[in-house]
Amino acid sequence: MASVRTWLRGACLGAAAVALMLGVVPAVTPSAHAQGGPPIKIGILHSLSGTMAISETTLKDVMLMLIDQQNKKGGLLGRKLEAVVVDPASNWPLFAEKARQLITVDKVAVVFGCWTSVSRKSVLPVFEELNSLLFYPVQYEGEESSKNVIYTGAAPNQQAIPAVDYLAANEKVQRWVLAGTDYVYPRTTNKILEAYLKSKGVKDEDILINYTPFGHSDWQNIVAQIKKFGSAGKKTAVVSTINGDANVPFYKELANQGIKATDIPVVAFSVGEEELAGIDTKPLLGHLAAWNYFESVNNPANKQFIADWHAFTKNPKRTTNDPMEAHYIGFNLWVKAVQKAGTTDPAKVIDALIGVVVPNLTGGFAALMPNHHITKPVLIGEVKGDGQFNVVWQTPGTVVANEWSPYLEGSKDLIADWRSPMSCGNYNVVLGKCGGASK
Amino acid sequence: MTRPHEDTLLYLDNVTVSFDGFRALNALSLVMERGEMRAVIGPNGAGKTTMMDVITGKTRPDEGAVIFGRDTDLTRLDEPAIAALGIGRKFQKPTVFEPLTVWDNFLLALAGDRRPQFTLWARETEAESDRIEAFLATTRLGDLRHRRAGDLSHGQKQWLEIGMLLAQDPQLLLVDEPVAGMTDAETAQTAELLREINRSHSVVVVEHDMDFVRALGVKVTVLHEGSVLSEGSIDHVGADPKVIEVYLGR
Amino acid sequence: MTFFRCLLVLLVMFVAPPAPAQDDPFAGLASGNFDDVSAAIAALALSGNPQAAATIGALQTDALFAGPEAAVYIRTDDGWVDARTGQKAEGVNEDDLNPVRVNNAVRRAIDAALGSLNLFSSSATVRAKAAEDVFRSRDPAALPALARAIAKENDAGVRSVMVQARAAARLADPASSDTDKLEDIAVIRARGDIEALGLLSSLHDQPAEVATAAAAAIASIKRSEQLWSVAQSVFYGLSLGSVLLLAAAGLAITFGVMGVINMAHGEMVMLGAYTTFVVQETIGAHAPALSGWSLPIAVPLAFLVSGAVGIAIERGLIRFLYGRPLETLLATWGLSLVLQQAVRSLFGASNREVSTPAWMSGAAQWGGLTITWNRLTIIIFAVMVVAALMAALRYTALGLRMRAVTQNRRMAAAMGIRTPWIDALTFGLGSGVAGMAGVALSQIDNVSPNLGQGYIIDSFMVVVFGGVGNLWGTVVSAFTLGIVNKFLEPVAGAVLGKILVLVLLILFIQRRPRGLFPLKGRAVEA
Amino acid sequence: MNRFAVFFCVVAVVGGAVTLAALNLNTALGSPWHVPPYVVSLVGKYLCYAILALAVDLVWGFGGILSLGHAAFFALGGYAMGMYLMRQIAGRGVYGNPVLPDFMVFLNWKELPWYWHGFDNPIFAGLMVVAVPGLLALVFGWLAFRSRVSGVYLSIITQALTYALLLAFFRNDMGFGGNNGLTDFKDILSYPLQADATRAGLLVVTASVLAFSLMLAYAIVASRFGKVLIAVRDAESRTRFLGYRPENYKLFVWVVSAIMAGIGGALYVPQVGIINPSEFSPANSIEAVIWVAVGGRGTLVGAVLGAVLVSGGKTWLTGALPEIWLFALGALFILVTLFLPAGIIGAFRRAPAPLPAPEPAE
Repeated sequence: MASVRTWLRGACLGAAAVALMLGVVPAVTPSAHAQGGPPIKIGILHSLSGTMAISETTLKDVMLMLIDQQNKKGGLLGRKLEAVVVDPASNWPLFAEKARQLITVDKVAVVFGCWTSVSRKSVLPVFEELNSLLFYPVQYEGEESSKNVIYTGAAPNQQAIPAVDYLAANEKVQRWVLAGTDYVYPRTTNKILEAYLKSKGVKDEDILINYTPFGHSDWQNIVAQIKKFGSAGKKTAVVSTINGDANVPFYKELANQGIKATDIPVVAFSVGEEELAGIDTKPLLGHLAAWNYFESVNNPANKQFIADWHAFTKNPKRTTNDPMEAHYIGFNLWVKAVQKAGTTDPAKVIDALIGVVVPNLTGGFAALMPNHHITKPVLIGEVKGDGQFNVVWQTPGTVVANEWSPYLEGSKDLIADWRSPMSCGNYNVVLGKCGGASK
Repeated sequence: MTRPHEDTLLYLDNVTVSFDGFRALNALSLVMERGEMRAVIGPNGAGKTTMMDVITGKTRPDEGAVIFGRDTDLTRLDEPAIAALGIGRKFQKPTVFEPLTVWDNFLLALAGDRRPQFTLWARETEAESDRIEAFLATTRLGDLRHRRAGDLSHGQKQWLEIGMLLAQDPQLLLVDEPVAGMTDAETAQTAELLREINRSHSVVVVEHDMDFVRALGVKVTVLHEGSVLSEGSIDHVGADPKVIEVYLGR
Repeated sequence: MTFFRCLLVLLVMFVAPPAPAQDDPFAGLASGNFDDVSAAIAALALSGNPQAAATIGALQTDALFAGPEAAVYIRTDDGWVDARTGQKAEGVNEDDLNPVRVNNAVRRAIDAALGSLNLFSSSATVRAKAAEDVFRSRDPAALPALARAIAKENDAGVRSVMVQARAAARLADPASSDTDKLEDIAVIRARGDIEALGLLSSLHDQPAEVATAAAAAIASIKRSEQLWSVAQSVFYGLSLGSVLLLAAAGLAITFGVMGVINMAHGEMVMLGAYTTFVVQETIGAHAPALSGWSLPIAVPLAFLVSGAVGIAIERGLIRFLYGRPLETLLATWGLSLVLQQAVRSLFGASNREVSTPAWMSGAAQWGGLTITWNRLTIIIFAVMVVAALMAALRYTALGLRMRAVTQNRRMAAAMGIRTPWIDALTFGLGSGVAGMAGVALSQIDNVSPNLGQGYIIDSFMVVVFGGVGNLWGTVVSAFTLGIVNKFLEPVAGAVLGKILVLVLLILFIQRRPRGLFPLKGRAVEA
Repeated sequence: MNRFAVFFCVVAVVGGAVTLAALNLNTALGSPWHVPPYVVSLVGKYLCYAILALAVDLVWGFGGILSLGHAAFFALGGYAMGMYLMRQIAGRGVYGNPVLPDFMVFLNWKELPWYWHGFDNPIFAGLMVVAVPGLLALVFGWLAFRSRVSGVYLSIITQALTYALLLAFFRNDMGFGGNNGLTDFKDILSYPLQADATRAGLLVVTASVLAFSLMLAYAIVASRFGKVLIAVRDAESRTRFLGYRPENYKLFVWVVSAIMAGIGGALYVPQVGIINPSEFSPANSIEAVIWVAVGGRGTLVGAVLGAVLVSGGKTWLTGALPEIWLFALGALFILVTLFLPAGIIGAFRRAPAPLPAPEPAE
């Protein structure tokens, strides 16, 4: 009973807070409804230099394209949209500084940005303090739900677990190498996968976990080790959470040591069209990737998107990838929510966002759930000779994100629900209160 | 290890140094008395500077011993420890502390506590100022006391360095080519200065300039290929056929 | 053709249950379902249809398309061909067609279907590869074909692979006799590589005698594997060392000999890699026949490009900063930012693909040693570059002048050597060598604007560890660091291994402050 | 570097910080005099960089030790502070664990590693801010200076040091949060970090520490110790023949500088809200050297000026010219070294007195 009472109290407080905000905010932004007002500013917080520029520059470009398209459609609420681009230079404290600058100096209505988890963690307190809104487009480790962040990338259960299921069912894999870069996303994903595989009866000796530093470029021993691990007489697969720069040398080594997908398939969660652009994929035929979008998806909306992208960048070879689709979805979600709320005020848009549904590029729909994550289909693709992926399997419908993994001890009792009255990112269903695990 | 006799200040015993097979010093032995001034001459590569390096601890010999005073083996000590024993050295190229003033150069050279925990808190004392004034007078740099040492002329730097050597108050001074690049007048003054110093200190002078050595009028050691070729008065060594061959024969 | 028929008949006896689309395997191919496609491939192989080989071959090269009403077409250079009839198909609208997609299961079915046929190919390499495929698939169905192929085979090498394949297939066949199996285990044991280990480990439910023999064979292979692994680690170490050496060789000139702390050295390497990319693209566009040669062509060009940029840097920047090594460090750091951003603006931020020519792909097995061709090529290339560099310094007039200038600038000038030009050329030489390193690195690493950043710290470590000013020191140091790293890695892990190497390096510099091979003599001491 | 410049700088730093803080707290949002909190935390960050720059100038400008790894001490101080702030979260993390930081909870750590104990106590944490960089500097410096590692060799091994620490802190097994580092801090000494007053307070504290460091550094270099240090910088072997032990002088100033950098890092963390291994990256250390070079090596005040100007320029350029700002920054470094060899302060000196080149690699 106590827990119910606490819940009620929390709910009341939450409702009161929302009411308070509703009461206060219009006074601050009286012109929100005015037609043809000054342009609506949109912050773009992606690294254009430094180590992450390689991935993030494209996302800046796709945002510019989406804003441009919206302006051609007449803008939003009768106002033009205006992009404010800054370069946080792959420097995590600079992300926080730039976020604060965008929100307080440039007064942007919303920010689209970040790639790495650490950059998101760095800006998170800023967005929460200033009650602003961030759309985060990259697949990540989960274990987070903030009121001020909309996660349009996949949580582990929207990418990793279906991929493992696919390999176990279709390739009869019994032995698993979990290879990753030593940072939080691979660590968490591998923790979840390890727990998941063990729950499916995989033994300890059939799981090999290996971590390498960022930008690891000499993969000779590790690939040889994988080969050796795969020679124990059981079908073996590699689940790779190797990050960014390290992938090219990894795949080159795989190709050279002759590890074929028909022998030891590698399924990757961080390798998309953009990464493959740096590799000759002919020796890698059949290695896999799990994403929520592939450029090769055959669908009118996607064809249109690709055509627009090529026209916008004036480069018919520019690839598209999963985080770009995430920004596409995120941007449309935001536009729809702003139209619904009739204002760009983040506090109201955040409330309006939940439940908004927009089409994705794979022929389905993305809905923003109360946990601030979106529903996504999971696609498994095999590498083709031309650097694209061939979709070989797809979840029948879309998957809802488990922002808190049920396979982790600390988070198995947590849920997030940003609707009032609960309005909590880490609600403990056992204790019945907001604010963390039961210990 | 035996010392030749009681008054010996410095005794190099059979010292050998080689660099990559090249013997810079070859079983060099040399004895110096307390209060003596000795000129060391020799052609390029004879081992003069290496000898100084060995005495001051910069280079460790492969073989042999260097005994200072009663029974201190210098080869076991490093430069600051040797300096603390009372051996001062002036380099061939004048090296003074260029960004510091003349005054500060003397201040750093003055005998005293060299440890950081002292210098961190040290204030200039009356006694120190007096002594610096005295050295300024000796080296005729009084008017330049507040100038940066780097702004001095070549000869002034040489004197400053010799003055700093005196300020250290060493028992033995090693002076490497003190008159290189000096005018004749400056050379004469320097010879005068060295003789004056020799009244209270033992001195080793390494020099090329024969006139200067003659002007000093002291015992001369001629080095050749890392060993002593000849020793004696300037006239004695000047008449030595081996010396003539080495200096003139090629 | 009779062999082919026989084989197909035999396959019928062993192959898995018939697929639903057996009546018309082509319809199965057009079904869009991977299981049906796999079944259709097997069925097509059995059907004796003369179009079977062409169709399966087209599937392998992504040239098979499915149209409406289960039509199946092959795309050829002269247009569309109906897969069923082999006739030219008219009026095919490409928009109606979908490629027949392939996944790993289909790929295995293709390999199995084509593999057995190729046992009788006229080319020895194709036969060997086919035998290897059978060895991997361990398919008992291939046994009769193998038996005939072995009987017919004249090439001893191919024959031994076929024997191994037969052993693998017989071991997987519950019908084989124990005597055969014991003999087979001996064959596999003799093969002794990682595939053999995998095969032996996968044997289950064998008679006691066979199981014992298998266990003994596994133990024996593992023992020899352990011995080989030392050699393998040495190879890995040499390979890593050669990469370090390439990256550091240019620096050994600019930093080691000239004393210029060039923080933009990594960018010279990057320029070399991008030159390789441009060369490859140009050749691909204008002279596709030469595309296998793009790397050798890129080597001198990369040398020239990076060398020219190096000379420009020396003339435009560094010559004003001689005698101020730390200012040089700062200015070249600024320069490296500019160069990175310039390349990013020019080529985009993402990776560029530099493909590996066929002669550098794959690996050779030598006893228990796997030697990848690209790594071996890079080792040889590194040694050649350094040898050429040493020869250039020692025997050419330019080298003589360079040494003269670095040893005694004033004297060299007095002798009529134009020292400013020698400085520029020396710097250009070091930069050019870095550019050549870039060609090699494009084969194993990302070609991105950040490429150089990853090597700059390692390069300085190598030069300093070896002893500044000593090219031999750099060589020894690069290979030492490479090998130490590769022996530490399996024990301590990749990250800890690298940290350990760094800590050892710091401690080593304390012991020997001038590196492995310090320059001695009074000139240095003064 | 004279008394007046230092005095002026101290007054400017402290006075400026107090004014900013006062304008931030005591003016209304719409007032033209209002200083937004964004500026307060930005200036606070610059001043932390200035402390690091000062530390670099002390060893490089006066001791001739070019450290390409000083950011390591900065980051270590930052981590010590970060660990304290992490322990302060206590139970308010997303998992509500009363002891373990969030990153340990989701990596399934069961208990706090031993080296995290004590950091809940601000005094202990403060001690560690000083002790960890200080001890590392002591051990490293004792080894390096005793064996007379100098010049580029020393620069390269300082770089190796910070690179090794970078790799080590990236490892999740180390228990410092891996790549994500430590973040999501709530409060410091029970003051909420997101409050304007706390920010303003931190700014004033940082300014005071910078002022104190500046005065301390000035006191050191103006003493007889400082003269010996300059002598060591320009003619190390000469000082040995005078009987000084350069290694002891270098070691002292090296440790002082490391501690200074550590304190700078400790103040930096609560103001930017995150500490992670990229602070160890060699590029950061090089950037600190560049601040000093731009401002003027061996001038103390120049280091402060350089840090603030270059960081300020970076803030402005990354916003104003996001696509090409690296060109501008790179060009700035090149132009400064070519045309202002003695830095900005040096350019304003009466007589051009470029620093003599240090001894060639010994």
